[in-house]
Amino acid sequence: MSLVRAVRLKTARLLLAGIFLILASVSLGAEDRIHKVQNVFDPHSTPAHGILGIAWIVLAICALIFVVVGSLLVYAIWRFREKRGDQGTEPPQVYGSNQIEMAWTVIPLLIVLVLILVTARTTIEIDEPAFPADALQIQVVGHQWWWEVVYPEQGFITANEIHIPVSSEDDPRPAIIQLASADVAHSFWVPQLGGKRDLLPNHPNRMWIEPEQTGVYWGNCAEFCGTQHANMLIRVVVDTPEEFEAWVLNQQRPPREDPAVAGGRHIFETMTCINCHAVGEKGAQNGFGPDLTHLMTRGTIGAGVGETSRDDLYQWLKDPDSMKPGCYMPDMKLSERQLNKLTDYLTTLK
Amino acid sequence: MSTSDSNASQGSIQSTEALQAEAASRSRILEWIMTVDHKRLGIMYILAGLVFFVVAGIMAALIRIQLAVPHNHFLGPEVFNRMFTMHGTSMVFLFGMPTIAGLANYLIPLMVGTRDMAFPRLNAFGFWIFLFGGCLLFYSYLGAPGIYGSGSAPDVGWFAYAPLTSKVFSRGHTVDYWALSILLTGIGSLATAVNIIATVFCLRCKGMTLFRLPLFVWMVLVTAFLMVLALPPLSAAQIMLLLDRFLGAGFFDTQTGGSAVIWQHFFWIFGHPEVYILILPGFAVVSEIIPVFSRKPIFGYPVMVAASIMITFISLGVWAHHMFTIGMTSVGNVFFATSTLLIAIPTGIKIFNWLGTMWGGSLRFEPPMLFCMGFLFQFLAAGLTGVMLAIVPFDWQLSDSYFVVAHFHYVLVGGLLFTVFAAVYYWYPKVTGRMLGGRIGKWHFWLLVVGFNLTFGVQHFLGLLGMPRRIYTYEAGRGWELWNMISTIGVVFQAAAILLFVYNLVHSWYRGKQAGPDPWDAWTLEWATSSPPPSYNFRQLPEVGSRRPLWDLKHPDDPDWYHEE
Amino acid sequence: MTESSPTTRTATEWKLPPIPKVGVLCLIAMESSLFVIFVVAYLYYIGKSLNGPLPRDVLTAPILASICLLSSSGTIVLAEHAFKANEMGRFRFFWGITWLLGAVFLVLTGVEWKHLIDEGLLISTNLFGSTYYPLVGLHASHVVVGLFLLGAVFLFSATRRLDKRHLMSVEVISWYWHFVDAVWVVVFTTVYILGVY
Amino acid sequence: MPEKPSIELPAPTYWPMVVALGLTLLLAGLITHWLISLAGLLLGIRGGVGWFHDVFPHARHETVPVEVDEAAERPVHTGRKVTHLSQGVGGHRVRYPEQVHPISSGIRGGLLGGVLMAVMAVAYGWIVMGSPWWPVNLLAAIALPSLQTADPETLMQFSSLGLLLAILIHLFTSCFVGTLLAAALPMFPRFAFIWAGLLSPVIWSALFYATVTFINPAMDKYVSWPWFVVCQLGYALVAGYYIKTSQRIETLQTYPIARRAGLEAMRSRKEESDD
Ligand code: HEA
Ligand code: HEA
Ligand code: HEC
Ligand code: CUA
Ligand SMILES: [Cu+2]
Repeated sequence: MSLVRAVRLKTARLLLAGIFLILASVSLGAEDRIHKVQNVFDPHSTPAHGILGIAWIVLAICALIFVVVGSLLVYAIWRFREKRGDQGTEPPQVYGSNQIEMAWTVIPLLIVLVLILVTARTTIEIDEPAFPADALQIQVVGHQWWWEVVYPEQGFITANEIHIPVSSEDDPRPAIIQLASADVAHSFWVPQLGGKRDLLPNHPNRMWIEPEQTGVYWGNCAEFCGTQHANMLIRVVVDTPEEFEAWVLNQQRPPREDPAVAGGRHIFETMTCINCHAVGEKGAQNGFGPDLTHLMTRGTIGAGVGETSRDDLYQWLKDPDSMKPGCYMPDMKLSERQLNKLTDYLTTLK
Repeated sequence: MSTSDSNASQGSIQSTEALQAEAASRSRILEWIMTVDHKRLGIMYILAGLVFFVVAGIMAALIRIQLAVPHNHFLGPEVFNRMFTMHGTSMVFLFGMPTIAGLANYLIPLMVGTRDMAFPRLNAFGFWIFLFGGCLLFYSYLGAPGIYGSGSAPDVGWFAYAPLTSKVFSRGHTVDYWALSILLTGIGSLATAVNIIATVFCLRCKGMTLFRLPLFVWMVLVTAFLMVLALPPLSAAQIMLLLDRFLGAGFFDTQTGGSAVIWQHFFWIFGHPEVYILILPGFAVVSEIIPVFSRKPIFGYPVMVAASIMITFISLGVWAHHMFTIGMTSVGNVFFATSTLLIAIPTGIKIFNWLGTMWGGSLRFEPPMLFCMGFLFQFLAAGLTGVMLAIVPFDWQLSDSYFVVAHFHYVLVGGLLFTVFAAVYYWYPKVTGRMLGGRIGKWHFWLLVVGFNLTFGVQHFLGLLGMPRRIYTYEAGRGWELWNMISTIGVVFQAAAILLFVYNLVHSWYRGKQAGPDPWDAWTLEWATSSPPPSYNFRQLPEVGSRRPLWDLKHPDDPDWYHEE
Repeated sequence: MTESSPTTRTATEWKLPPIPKVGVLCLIAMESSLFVIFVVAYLYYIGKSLNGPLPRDVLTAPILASICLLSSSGTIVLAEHAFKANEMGRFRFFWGITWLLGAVFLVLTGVEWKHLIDEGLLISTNLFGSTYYPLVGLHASHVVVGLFLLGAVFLFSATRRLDKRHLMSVEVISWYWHFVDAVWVVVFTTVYILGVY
Repeated sequence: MPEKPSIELPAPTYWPMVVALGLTLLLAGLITHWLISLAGLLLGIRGGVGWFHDVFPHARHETVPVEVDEAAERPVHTGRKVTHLSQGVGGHRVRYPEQVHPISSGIRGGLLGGVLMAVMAVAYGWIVMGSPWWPVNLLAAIALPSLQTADPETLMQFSSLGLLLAILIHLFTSCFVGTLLAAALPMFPRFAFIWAGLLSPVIWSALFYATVTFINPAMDKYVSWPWFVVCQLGYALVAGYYIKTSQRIETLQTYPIARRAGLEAMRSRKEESDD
C-alpha cells in the first residue's frame, strides 16, 4: 500500500538524510536491528514515509525562502551600511510601494496555497485510510508510566512492548492501534514508524503503522504525564510473520507453573502483588500494574528502566523507586529471602 | 472604578500647599510605592520583568545542566518538572508580559503626547497585582510543606493539561498556586490593556490622528485588543479548574465524564493569541528602531498597520494547531493548518517592509540596531519552523519534541528577548539621561547571538532525532548526547551575555555618557522632551502634523505632512 | 488632561472619545470573552452528565425573573432621560425601580438555587451542576456588582451629591447594566432552552 | 499666552496597591489559611474605600512645578541635507516605483509568451513523443481525474474536453503570470526583463516540481523537465521583453491625493496650513 511517494528532490534529500544518519549512527553500535535512534529521516513504515514525503516539500520550500530572504537581508545590511560620506545627509525618504508590497503579499499567498493543498491531501491520506478487514487490531492503554497492550482478537494482554508482523508488498499487514488512557494524557510516538497520537481519557483515538523492515523500534511517551514521563518508553518489535505467530502462540499459553519456584509463587499470591498484577487468570484484572504472565518474553521492565535480568528484577522488587523514582509500584519491604524467591519465580514467567 | 478615574481632568481645588507639604514628607521608597506616574510604573514593570527573567533564566541553565549528559543525577524528576514549569510560566507571564506592559506604559503617553495614562490608578493597581501574583507563584517554592502544608511549586507544565491537574493526579496545592497566581497577573495585564486602549483613543495630542500614530503605538494597541479578547478565556478556564479542585466540579475531571480536550481548547484559545501578544510589541520596537537607524521612514506604513490588524484577527482562529495530535477530524486539522499558514502572509509582509525600510538607507549599527538585525534573521528562521509545525502530518512527528522547543525559543528568545534588549538600548538614554555602553553592548549582542544559536539551533536536530520535550533524563546511545552537550554549552555564552548586560545597566546608570533629549536623532515625540522626561512629560502638549513630528521640527523647510496623505 | 495645555487652542476642532466610555466598552469586551468560555463549556457538556438530576427534571424557566431583569433595561433608559432633563425626582424614581427589579431577579435566582439544592443538585453532583452554577452564578455576580453601583448612585442622588457633571458615570453604569441584561438573554437561551430540549 | 507655572497630575496614592495586596492575600488564603483570606478581604475593602475617596467626588490632583531649563527638552536640529531622488516632481520622497507598466501590457505580453510556450510544447510533443495532444492532455490532467490515471496511449489521443480545459488553464495562467510580471518588472535592476525572465521561471518550475506529485500525478510521471523549463524560459523572456517595451505610465504619486483624484477644489494640507 504505497500511499504517498516521497518527492524526488534526490540530491538534497540524500544529503540531508545522510547527514542525519551519520550524526545519528555515531553511537548506534553493532545491533542494527535495534533502532534506538529515532531518526525521523529514516522511516520504516508507510505513514512515516508519507510524512517524510511532505516534510521534504516543506523543508525545501522553507529552505528556499530562508535563503532568498536571508540573502536579501545580508545584501541590504552590507550594501546600505553607513558610509563615510553619509554623515551630513539623509538618504532619500521613500514611503513605500504598492506594487512591491502587492508582490510580497501575492507570492507568499501562492506558496501558502500550495502548502495548504499538500497538507490537506496528505493529512487525509494518512488519517483516513482504507484497511483490509483482517488488519491486526491492537489496543494500547496509557498508564502513569507504562503501556498496557491488549490483543483483543488473540485474547491476551501484555505491556510496554508491542509485537507486530512485518508488512510486504505481497503480504500487507497494517496494524491498527486503538489508543486510550487510564489516567492522564499520554502520547504514543515511535518516530520511525509513524507520527504521534495522544492517548486521552474519555477520548478514544486510533492510529496505524505498517512496518516494512523487521527490528526493534524505540519510541517515547510524548505528552507530559507526570513525574516519570521521561521513563515511559515504547518498544515496537517488528517480527517476521512466522516469529509473530510463534510469539502470539506463546502469549496465549497459560502461565508456566514451575514446581521449583512454588515458594516464590506463593509469596506472589499472598503478598499484595496480586492486588495490582495479574499472572494468567490469577490476580488483579484492573490493570493497575502491568500483566506479568509472560514477563520474561519482554526485554525490559518498568517501561525501559531495566532489563528482564535477574539483577534488575531483584533491584526492582527491592526498591522500585531506586530505578524509577516516583513510580506507582510501592516498595514492599521484602526480606532478602522473599526477594530471592520472588525473583526466581518471576524469571520463570516465560 | 473606570468611571471615576476619568475625572482626573476635572481638576480639584485642593490646597496646593498642603499637598506639597505632604509630598515633601514622603520618603523616596514611599514615593515609588505610591506613584501613579506611568513612567515610574513602566520602569518598575521592566525591572521586575528583568528580575524574573534572570531567575527563570537560571532555572533554564539548571535544566540544561541536567540534560547535558545522559543519566544525569543533578536534578531529580520532581525538581526538574517544577523547574521547567516555573521556567515557562515565569518567562511568559512574569518576564514577557510585564516587560511589554512596562514598555507600553513608559512610551505610549510620551509617543501620543500626553501626560499620563487614561487610568493612572488602575495602572498602579495593575502593576502591583502582577508583582504580588508573581511573588505568590514563587512563594510556592518556599512552601515545600509550606505554612499549613501549603504545597510546593507547580509541576504540570506551563499549559497545565487536564486531567493531570485534577485533584487525583496532583495532590497538594501545586496546581492551585499556578492557577491563582496566573489569574492575578492576568488581572494586571487586563488593566494594562484597557489602559492602553483608552489612552490611545482618548488622549492623543492634537493632530495625532490614528494614521499618524507611531507604529509602536499601533502594534501595542493591537496587542492590547488581543489581550482584552484572549486573556479572559484563560481566566475562565482557571476559574473552572479552581472550582474543580476546591468545590469538586467536573469541568476537567475525566472520571465524572468531563473532557480532557476542552481544557486544551480553552488554554490555546488564550495561548496562541498570547504568543502574538508577546511578539507584536517586539515588532513594535523593531518598527521604531529600524527606520531611525536606517534614516528612512518605515516602508509602507498603511500596510504595516493592516498587517498587524490581520495578524490579530487570524491569530484568534488558529489555536488548535497546538492540538494536531489529539485526533481531530481531518476537516478540523486542515482548517487549523490553513488559518495557521495564512498568518505567514501578514508576518511576511512585515519582514519585507523592514527590509524595504533598510533598502536604500544609511544603516548605523548601534546596539539597538544590532539586536534588531539579530531579530530579523532569527525570527525568519523561527517563523519558517512554525510553518513546518503547521503542516499537520509533519507536526505529528514534531509536536512535543525538542523541535517545538527550538521553534518557540527562536521566537521568544530570538524574537522577543532580542527586541527587549533592542528597546532597552534604544530607550535607556531617554529613561535615565545616560547612554548605555556601546562597546559592552556589542559584546553582549555577539555573545548572545552565538550562545542562543548554539543552544537552540541544535535542538531542531534533537527533535528530528525523536527527543521528546519535558524529559528529565535519557538513556545513552540514542543519538542525543552530542547535541544536548552543545546546547548546554551555549547557555554559558548566553549567561555571560546577560551578566554583561546587567553590568552595563548598572555601570551606565552612574557612568554613562550624557544623552541629551534626542541622542539618536529620532522622529517620534518621546524625544521631544528632556531625558529623563519631567513627571508631566511635556511643558506644553505637542501638536503634530505628520507621522514624524520631529522630522518636521528638524526640517521646517521640508516637512513630512505634505507627502503623507 | 488635554485641556490643561495652554497652547492648543487653534481653529480646527480636535475631538476624542471620552475615557469612561472607551473604558467600559473594553470592560464589556473582556466580560463577553469571559462569558463565551463559560457558555461554551455549558453547551459542550449538555447531555454528558453521568447521573441525575438532569436539567429537564429540575429546571423550570425563570420567566418572572427574566421579565424583571429585561424590563429593568427599560426603566434605566427612562431614568437616564430624566437625568439628562435634569428632573432628579423622576430620575430617582426610575433608578430606584431599576434597582428593585434587579434585586427581585437576584432573589428569584436565590430561590431557584435553593430549589435545585433541595433536589440534590450540587456543583459536584454531575456535569450539569458543574456547569450550571458557575455560569448562572457568574451572571448573578455581575448583577450583584450592578446593584452595588446602582445603589451607590441612588444614595448619592438621594443625598443630593449627584449633579449634571456625573452624567458620564450614570451613562456608563447604564451601559454596563444593559450588558448584564444582554448576557442574561444568552444565558437563558443556553441554559433553559438549548440545555433542556 | 500665559505660561502656567505648574501642571496638575494625578495625586500619588497607595490604595490601588492595597487593593492588589488584599486581592492577592484573599486568594492566597485559599491555599494557606482562611485567616489570610480574611486579612486580604479587610485590606481589599479598606483599599477600595480609600481608592473611591481618591476619585470621588473628584480625582485628587497634585501640582507639579514646571522646571525652568527649556533647552534640555529641545531635540537637536540636525540640519542634515536630504538626498534628492532625481525623478518626479516632488523631490526626495516617493513610493516606488514612480512609473509602472500598464496592466494591459502584462496581459498582452502574457498572451504572447503563452502562444510561444504552447507552440514549443506542442512541437516537443509532436516531434519527440509523436503526438501533438501529448502536452495538451498532460496539462488538462490537473483538472481531469480520468487523464490523471491514463496510460501513455490514451494521453496521445485527441480529447476535446482535454483540449478545452488545457486552453482555459493555459490562457488563465499566461495572463495571470503576465500581469504579475508587469507589476514586478519596474522593481528589478537594470535589464529587468532578463532578470525577471530568468528568475521567475526558475522559481516557478522549482515550486511546480516539488508539488506536482500531488497536483498532477500524470504530469509528474511523464513530463520532460528540461523541456518544461525551456518552455517557461521562452514564455517569460518574451512576455518580459514585450512588457518592457510598452509605454510606462506615471503614478502621479508626488501629487496629493485630492489632485490625483482630480478634485482641484479640495485644498491640500500645505495650502491649508498657509492661511
Ligand atoms: C512569540 C511567539 C510565537 C510566534 C510569533 C509564533 C509564530 C508561529 N508559530 Fe509558534 N509557538 C510558540 C510561540 C510562537 N509561535 C510557542 C511558545 C509554542 C509552543 C507552546 C508549547 O507547546 O509550549 C508554539 C508552537 C507552535 C505550534 C504547535 C507545535 C506543537 O506543539 O505541535 C505550531 C503549529 O502550527 C506553531 C506555528 C507557528 C506559526 C505558523 C507561526 C507564524 O506566525 C510564523 C510566521 C512567520 C513566518 C512564516 C516567517 C516570515 C514570513 C515570510 C518570510 C513570508 C514567506 C513565508 C511563507 C510563504 C511561508 N507554533
Ligand atoms: C520568553 C520566554 C522564554 C525565554 C526567554 C526562555 C529562555 C531560555 N529557555 Fe525556555 N522555555 C519557555 C520560554 C522561555 N525560555 C517556555 C514557555 C518553555 C516551556 C515550558 C514547559 O514545557 O512547560 C520553555 C522550556 C525550555 C526548555 C525545555 C524544557 C523541557 O521541555 O524539558 C529548555 C531546555 O533547554 C529551555 C531552555 C531555555 C534557555 C537555556 C533559555 C536562555 O535563553 C536563558 C538565558 C538566561 C540566563 C542563562 C540567565 C542569565 C543570568 C545569570 C547567569 C545570572 C546573573 C545573576 C545576577 C545578575 C545576580 N526552556
Ligand atoms: C500498588 C500496586 C502494586 C503492587 C502492590 C505491586 N506492583 Fe508491581 N508494578 C506496579 C506498577 C504501577 C508497575 C509499573 C511501574 C512503571 O513502569 O511505572 C509495576 C511494575 C512491576 C514489574 C515490571 C513489569 C514490567 O513489565 O514493566 C514487576 C516485575 C512487578 N511490578 C512485580 C511486582 C511484584 C513481584 C510485586 C509484589 C511483591 C508487585 N509488583 C507489587 C504496581 C504494583
Ligand atoms: Cu506518558 Cu508522558
Ligand atoms: Cu500557536
